[in-house]
Amino acid sequence: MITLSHAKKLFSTSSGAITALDDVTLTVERGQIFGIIGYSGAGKSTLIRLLNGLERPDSGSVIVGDLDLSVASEAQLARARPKIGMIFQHFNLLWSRTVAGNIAFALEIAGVDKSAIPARVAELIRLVGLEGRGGAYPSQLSGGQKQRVGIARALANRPDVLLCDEATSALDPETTDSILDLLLSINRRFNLTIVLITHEMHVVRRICDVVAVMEAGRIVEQGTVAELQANAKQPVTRRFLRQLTEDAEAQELDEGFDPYAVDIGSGALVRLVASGAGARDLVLADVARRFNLSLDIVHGHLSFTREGASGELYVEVPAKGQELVEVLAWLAERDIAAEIVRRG
Amino acid sequence: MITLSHAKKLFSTSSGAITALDDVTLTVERGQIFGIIGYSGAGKSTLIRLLNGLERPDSGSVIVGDLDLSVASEAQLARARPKIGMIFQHFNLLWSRTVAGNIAFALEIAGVDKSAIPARVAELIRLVGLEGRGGAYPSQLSGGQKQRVGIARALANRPDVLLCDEATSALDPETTDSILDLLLSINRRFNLTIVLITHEMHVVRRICDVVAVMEAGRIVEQGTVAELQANAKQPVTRRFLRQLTEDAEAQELDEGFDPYAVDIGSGALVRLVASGAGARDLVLADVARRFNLSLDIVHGHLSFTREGASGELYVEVPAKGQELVEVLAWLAERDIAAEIVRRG
Amino acid sequence: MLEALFPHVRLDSLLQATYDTIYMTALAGAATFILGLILGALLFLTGPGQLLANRFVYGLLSMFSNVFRSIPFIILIVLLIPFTKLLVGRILGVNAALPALIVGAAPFYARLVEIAFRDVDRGVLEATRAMGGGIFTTVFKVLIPESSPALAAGLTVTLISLVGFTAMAGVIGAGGLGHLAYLEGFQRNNADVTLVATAMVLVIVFIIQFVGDAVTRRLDKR
Amino acid sequence: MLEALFPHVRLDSLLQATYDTIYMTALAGAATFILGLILGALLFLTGPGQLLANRFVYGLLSMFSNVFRSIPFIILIVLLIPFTKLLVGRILGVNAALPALIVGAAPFYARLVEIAFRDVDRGVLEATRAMGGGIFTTVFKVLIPESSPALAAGLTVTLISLVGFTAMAGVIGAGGLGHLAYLEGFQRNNADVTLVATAMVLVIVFIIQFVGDAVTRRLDKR
Amino acid sequence: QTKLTVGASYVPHAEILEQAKPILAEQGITLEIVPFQDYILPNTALASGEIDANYFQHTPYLNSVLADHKGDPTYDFVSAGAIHIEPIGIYSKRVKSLKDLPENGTVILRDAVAEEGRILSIFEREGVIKLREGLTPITARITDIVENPKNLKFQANVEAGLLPKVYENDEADAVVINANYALDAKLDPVKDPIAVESGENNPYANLIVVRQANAEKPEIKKLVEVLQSKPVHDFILEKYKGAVLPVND
Ligand SMILES: Nc1ncnc2c1ncn2[C@@H]1O[C@H](COP(=O)(O)OP(=O)(O)OP(=O)(O)O)[C@@H](O)[C@H]1O
Ligand SMILES: Nc1ncnc2c1ncn2[C@@H]1O[C@H](COP(=O)(O)OP(=O)(O)OP(=O)(O)O)[C@@H](O)[C@H]1O
Ligand SMILES: [Mg+2]
Ligand SMILES: [Mg+2]
Repeated sequence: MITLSHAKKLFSTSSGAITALDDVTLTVERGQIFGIIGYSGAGKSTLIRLLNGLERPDSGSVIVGDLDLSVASEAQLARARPKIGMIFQHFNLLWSRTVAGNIAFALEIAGVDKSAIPARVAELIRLVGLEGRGGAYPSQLSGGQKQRVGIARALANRPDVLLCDEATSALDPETTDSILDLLLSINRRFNLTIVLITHEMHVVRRICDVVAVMEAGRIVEQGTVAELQANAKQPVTRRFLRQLTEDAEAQELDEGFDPYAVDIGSGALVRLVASGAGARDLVLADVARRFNLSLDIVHGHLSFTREGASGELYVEVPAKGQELVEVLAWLAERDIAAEIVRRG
Repeated sequence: MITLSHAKKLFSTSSGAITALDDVTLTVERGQIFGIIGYSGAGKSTLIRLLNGLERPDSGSVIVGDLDLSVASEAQLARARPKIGMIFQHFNLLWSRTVAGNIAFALEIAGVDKSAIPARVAELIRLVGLEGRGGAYPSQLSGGQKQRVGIARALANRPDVLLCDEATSALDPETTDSILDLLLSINRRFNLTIVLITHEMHVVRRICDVVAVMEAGRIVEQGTVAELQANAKQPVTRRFLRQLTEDAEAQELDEGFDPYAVDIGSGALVRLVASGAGARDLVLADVARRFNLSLDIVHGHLSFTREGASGELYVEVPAKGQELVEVLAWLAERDIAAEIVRRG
Repeated sequence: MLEALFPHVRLDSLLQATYDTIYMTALAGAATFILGLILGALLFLTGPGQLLANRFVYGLLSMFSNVFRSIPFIILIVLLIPFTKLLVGRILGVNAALPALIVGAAPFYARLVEIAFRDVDRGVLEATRAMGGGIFTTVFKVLIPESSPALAAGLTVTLISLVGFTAMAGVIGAGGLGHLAYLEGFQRNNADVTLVATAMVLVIVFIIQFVGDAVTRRLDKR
Repeated sequence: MLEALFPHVRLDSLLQATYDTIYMTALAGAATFILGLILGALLFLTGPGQLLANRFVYGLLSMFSNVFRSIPFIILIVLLIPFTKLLVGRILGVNAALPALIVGAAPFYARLVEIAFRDVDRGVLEATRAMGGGIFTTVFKVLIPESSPALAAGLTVTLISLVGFTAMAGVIGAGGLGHLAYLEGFQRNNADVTLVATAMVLVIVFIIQFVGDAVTRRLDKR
Repeated sequence: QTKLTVGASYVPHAEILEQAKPILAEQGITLEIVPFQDYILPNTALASGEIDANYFQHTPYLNSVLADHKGDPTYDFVSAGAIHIEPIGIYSKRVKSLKDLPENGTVILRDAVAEEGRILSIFEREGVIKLREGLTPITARITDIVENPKNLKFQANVEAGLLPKVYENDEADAVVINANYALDAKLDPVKDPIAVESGENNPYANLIVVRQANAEKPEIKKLVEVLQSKPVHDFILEKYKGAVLPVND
């Protein structure tokens, strides 16, 4: 669907030229959701702007569908564009039109029958959760609401290709998820090809088939999320992936867990916080063997790496009195802080 | 430092009034980092705009320092504002000034000595990682670069209070982290009070002392991140917290782990994928007891809830042949999929 | 009472002059609006870096739009005589004044249109291109609506200038308040006529400004 | 050769007229720029919803700025005689024309300034307020720089109009190319003089437009 | 009811025509007056047939116009009759006669082609300057002055209506003002000037000018007749107090 080969783009500034894109080659298959990540200023927006001809490469070619955008005439581009939706980083709404008017605008350009517009607009407004605000002007909207108008506008003409430049960066997780679900379902149903710039790895993980990592105008790594997770070679990729793990490592308690609602019989509910090398071995198994107790993990979370385990667990220890004290002491020796939450 | 009581703000639109803030009461202590989360359109930006008098409440009071902004004169506000930095959701840079000029602008307004400006500007440019781009105009910057200029500008006068409206939404995780570190260190060193709107829970978790959750113009829940994690009552809060857990649950492999680099002696490296109720018990301990083997978790991740454990572990099993087969079969009975990755 | 205060003011000629001024301003204003928009859009579009960027055409249009603004009005009228005759059939009177008024004012409004268009947000123009919008869409659905407050304010300025111009149309017997003030007031040294006619001009100008301001404010949804 | 083509053109009077036109345009232009900026800023700031919003003052300024634009030029000159005399000492000649030219052009530029200021991004004005910027900062560091392309383009329009106005200053012996074209060309039916004088006007106008365009483009960093 | 459209300079021509209006109306002729500010367009309008007659020029100017448009069949103008003369007066706040004008003194005249030569002739007649030989007064220009012992500076570049103001403000050593403007400015055009053009044998009588074909039309004849009648003459004499003189020929 999309093929970039050896695309190069320079911007000349007073302090010399800036290489925004440096020999970028990539292919996006029809129906693929293609993610682009990279540091600020890496060239992501420039890259995506090549894909609808807003920017032309200084050299190299950009083929979308069967049109080479790098040499297409402005008229050819205009014909192709209604089928290439774009969500802008800065929304770019017309202040002079209402929410409904902004969405209708895309339909008008595409030459949609006038009588069909209102129904389609209403549908799109519902889709992005702006019911009741159709008559509001952009100046009366919050940041996220503006972004959703931009999304609705980009989807209005049921495009074949959708270009998203940080399309969900101004949205809360709930709205982000509903938009991503929407994109996924359109992708599945209509075989929509999506190219998506984002800074949020969970967006990538959630919907991208392939992700390209950009740095200083180049694509330095590319693959499925799983591939990258297994084999990331570039520090920049690892840095992005860490976004996923960090949250995990620091996670403490799941929502809705109430230590006072646990039935612990005559034993105790113990909170263990593990960190560091001592916790590396499977200490709980050792406790079980050594004290001949059947420990039961009620709730919690652990991560294991070669450096050791870290995390927090609520464990039901079927012991009391002196025995319980001994278990805790034994754990403490192994870098595990134990605290009795409740006794049975 | 900041006290809002019963603040209310309406916007009148053609289709009736919109209650952007509905009886909001909150207190931010000096030196606190106060997070605000909530769905798009919840009233977060409106709230933060009360805190420097860009918007006045229709009723209620807004006290920052010892000034009641709801009744202060424009001149009083102007005197107070250089010490209340603000990072805007839409950057709001002067296109007519370069990066350096935009940062200098804040200093000029605050009446900083002309000769001291260039050095301070250079320092701020370095702080936000825009070295070498000081002479660029906003139109020559990427989205994230613009946001960083906005951040530098807000910090220029070493404010007492910093208001951040999605200050990192256009930034990649690396830049976000460095900005957050910067904010944290200023907060610690100068006792800067920060009020921060964000959609990213890991931003909240990373730096916020207290977080308030907004919904439909009200603060529906408030507390430390840990408190909220333990006791979130509102669905909206849970939804935001889920952002943290989701990533964890789905996490597969840490970066840099190479199963082929593990020394497993004569045993086998087994990948266990646990899910569902059967995995609830501490099965590894049982394996250890039953087969009298000392299992060693090499790498992986587990979450425990009352419904069972889920996650993925690489475990070194010091067994081979028939014994290994039996262990795997025993695990399978307990809803744990086991797969031999390597044999010793 | 009025006669005592303004002994030389004749009500019928005052009313006629007021009517003539309004007539010329309204008609020339309408034509100026349309022609100015067209010429302004062409100036903008052929300007450097724009959709139809063309140095030569831009230079030509720019030259053309400046010629008429800088020629003395009476020479303009004489130059336009053949054209006026063709169009209006006469070379005297209010209708005959229209071509010269329009040709004087339209290029001027065109420049204001060009300036207003240049202030339209680049991002929005880019979004329009990205949606496949052509020149027609860009002009009629983006440039004009998005610059509408500036267009309305510019038209207000132009109309008020036109009211001033109509005084000059007096040279071909087009009457109007300015001419009345000049001929009956100034030339005959009747201060009262000058005063009343000028006051009348101000009333018209005030109304134009008031309506213009109101429209400008209504159009502005930013 | 030239004499054969343009038998009635006298070089010395042409040069003098050119000089006069440039002199009047330059001086009146400079004053118009400054006074127009001030008046325009006041109009903007006292307008509805702005920093110094004040219906009454705005109405007064608006009225004031319209009065002079809509009075016939010759009446304006007569009205200004006492003032001109006080300021310049004479009521004839290029210097005596300056007050009338300025009073005619400055309010006009003021309107263009007001329009340009209204197009400045609301967010930037808000950010300025949020940083504690007062009126001085807002006007000199934000409104003027952020609207500078429109201000430059507006000044270009105004200067070119001024070149046209100078023709009218001929009535008080201020000379200038427009008056030369009228007196020596038009009145005496010497088409060659009209042509040459008009061509000269166009050269001046062309230079103003060229420089104005270049400055406008340089200022625009969007 | 026949309609007659006459283009005229505003003062005093249009004012005089106003007087004829009711009289002509009684005779079944509706007179429409089209005021003009310049001296070109009234002839252009007459040539194009848009007005039936004009009333602003004197014979020398008419002749020069006809010469300029030789070969243009629409410029077949003839005079239907002379109506009045506006003797020009020279005013000064500084001197009492032309002879007293100082060395390098300035003289300001109106910016009208038709008057330049005529005014210079007054100065020549008074012996202040000498014009080049062989010129008709109408074509004489400032540049045609060959002898100017006082080195007077003539400036023909001020709007006629402003000249009284120029005089009042004492801007020049001498100001040449048409009588009617002097009158409006409360000057006495008979007593105040330091020199006056003589009314006798004055070729500068203002004419009713028409196209050849219309010269014999009864309504034109009637117009001239009325303008030359006693009531109108009385009006002129009374209104302009000698600053405008009625003529009959
Ligand atoms: N000027 C205005 N006129 C009318 N309604 C407004 C205006 N400004 C904001 N609103 C409305 O007030 C509500 C709160 O807006 P606000 O900008 O505070 O939301 P937010 O929480 O910042 O949302 P986001 O996360 O999308 O930026 C929204 O419904 C918005 O549409
Ligand atoms: N018009 C321009 N003139 C000069 N330099 C430019 C221009 N547009 C972009 N750049 C530069 O090109 C580089 C790439 O910009 P681009 O907008 O593609 O970055 P990005 O990856 O989208 O960053 P972000 O995540 O911050 O939006 C940046 O260094 C930017 O400053
Ligand atoms: Mg970008
Ligand atoms: Mg917001």
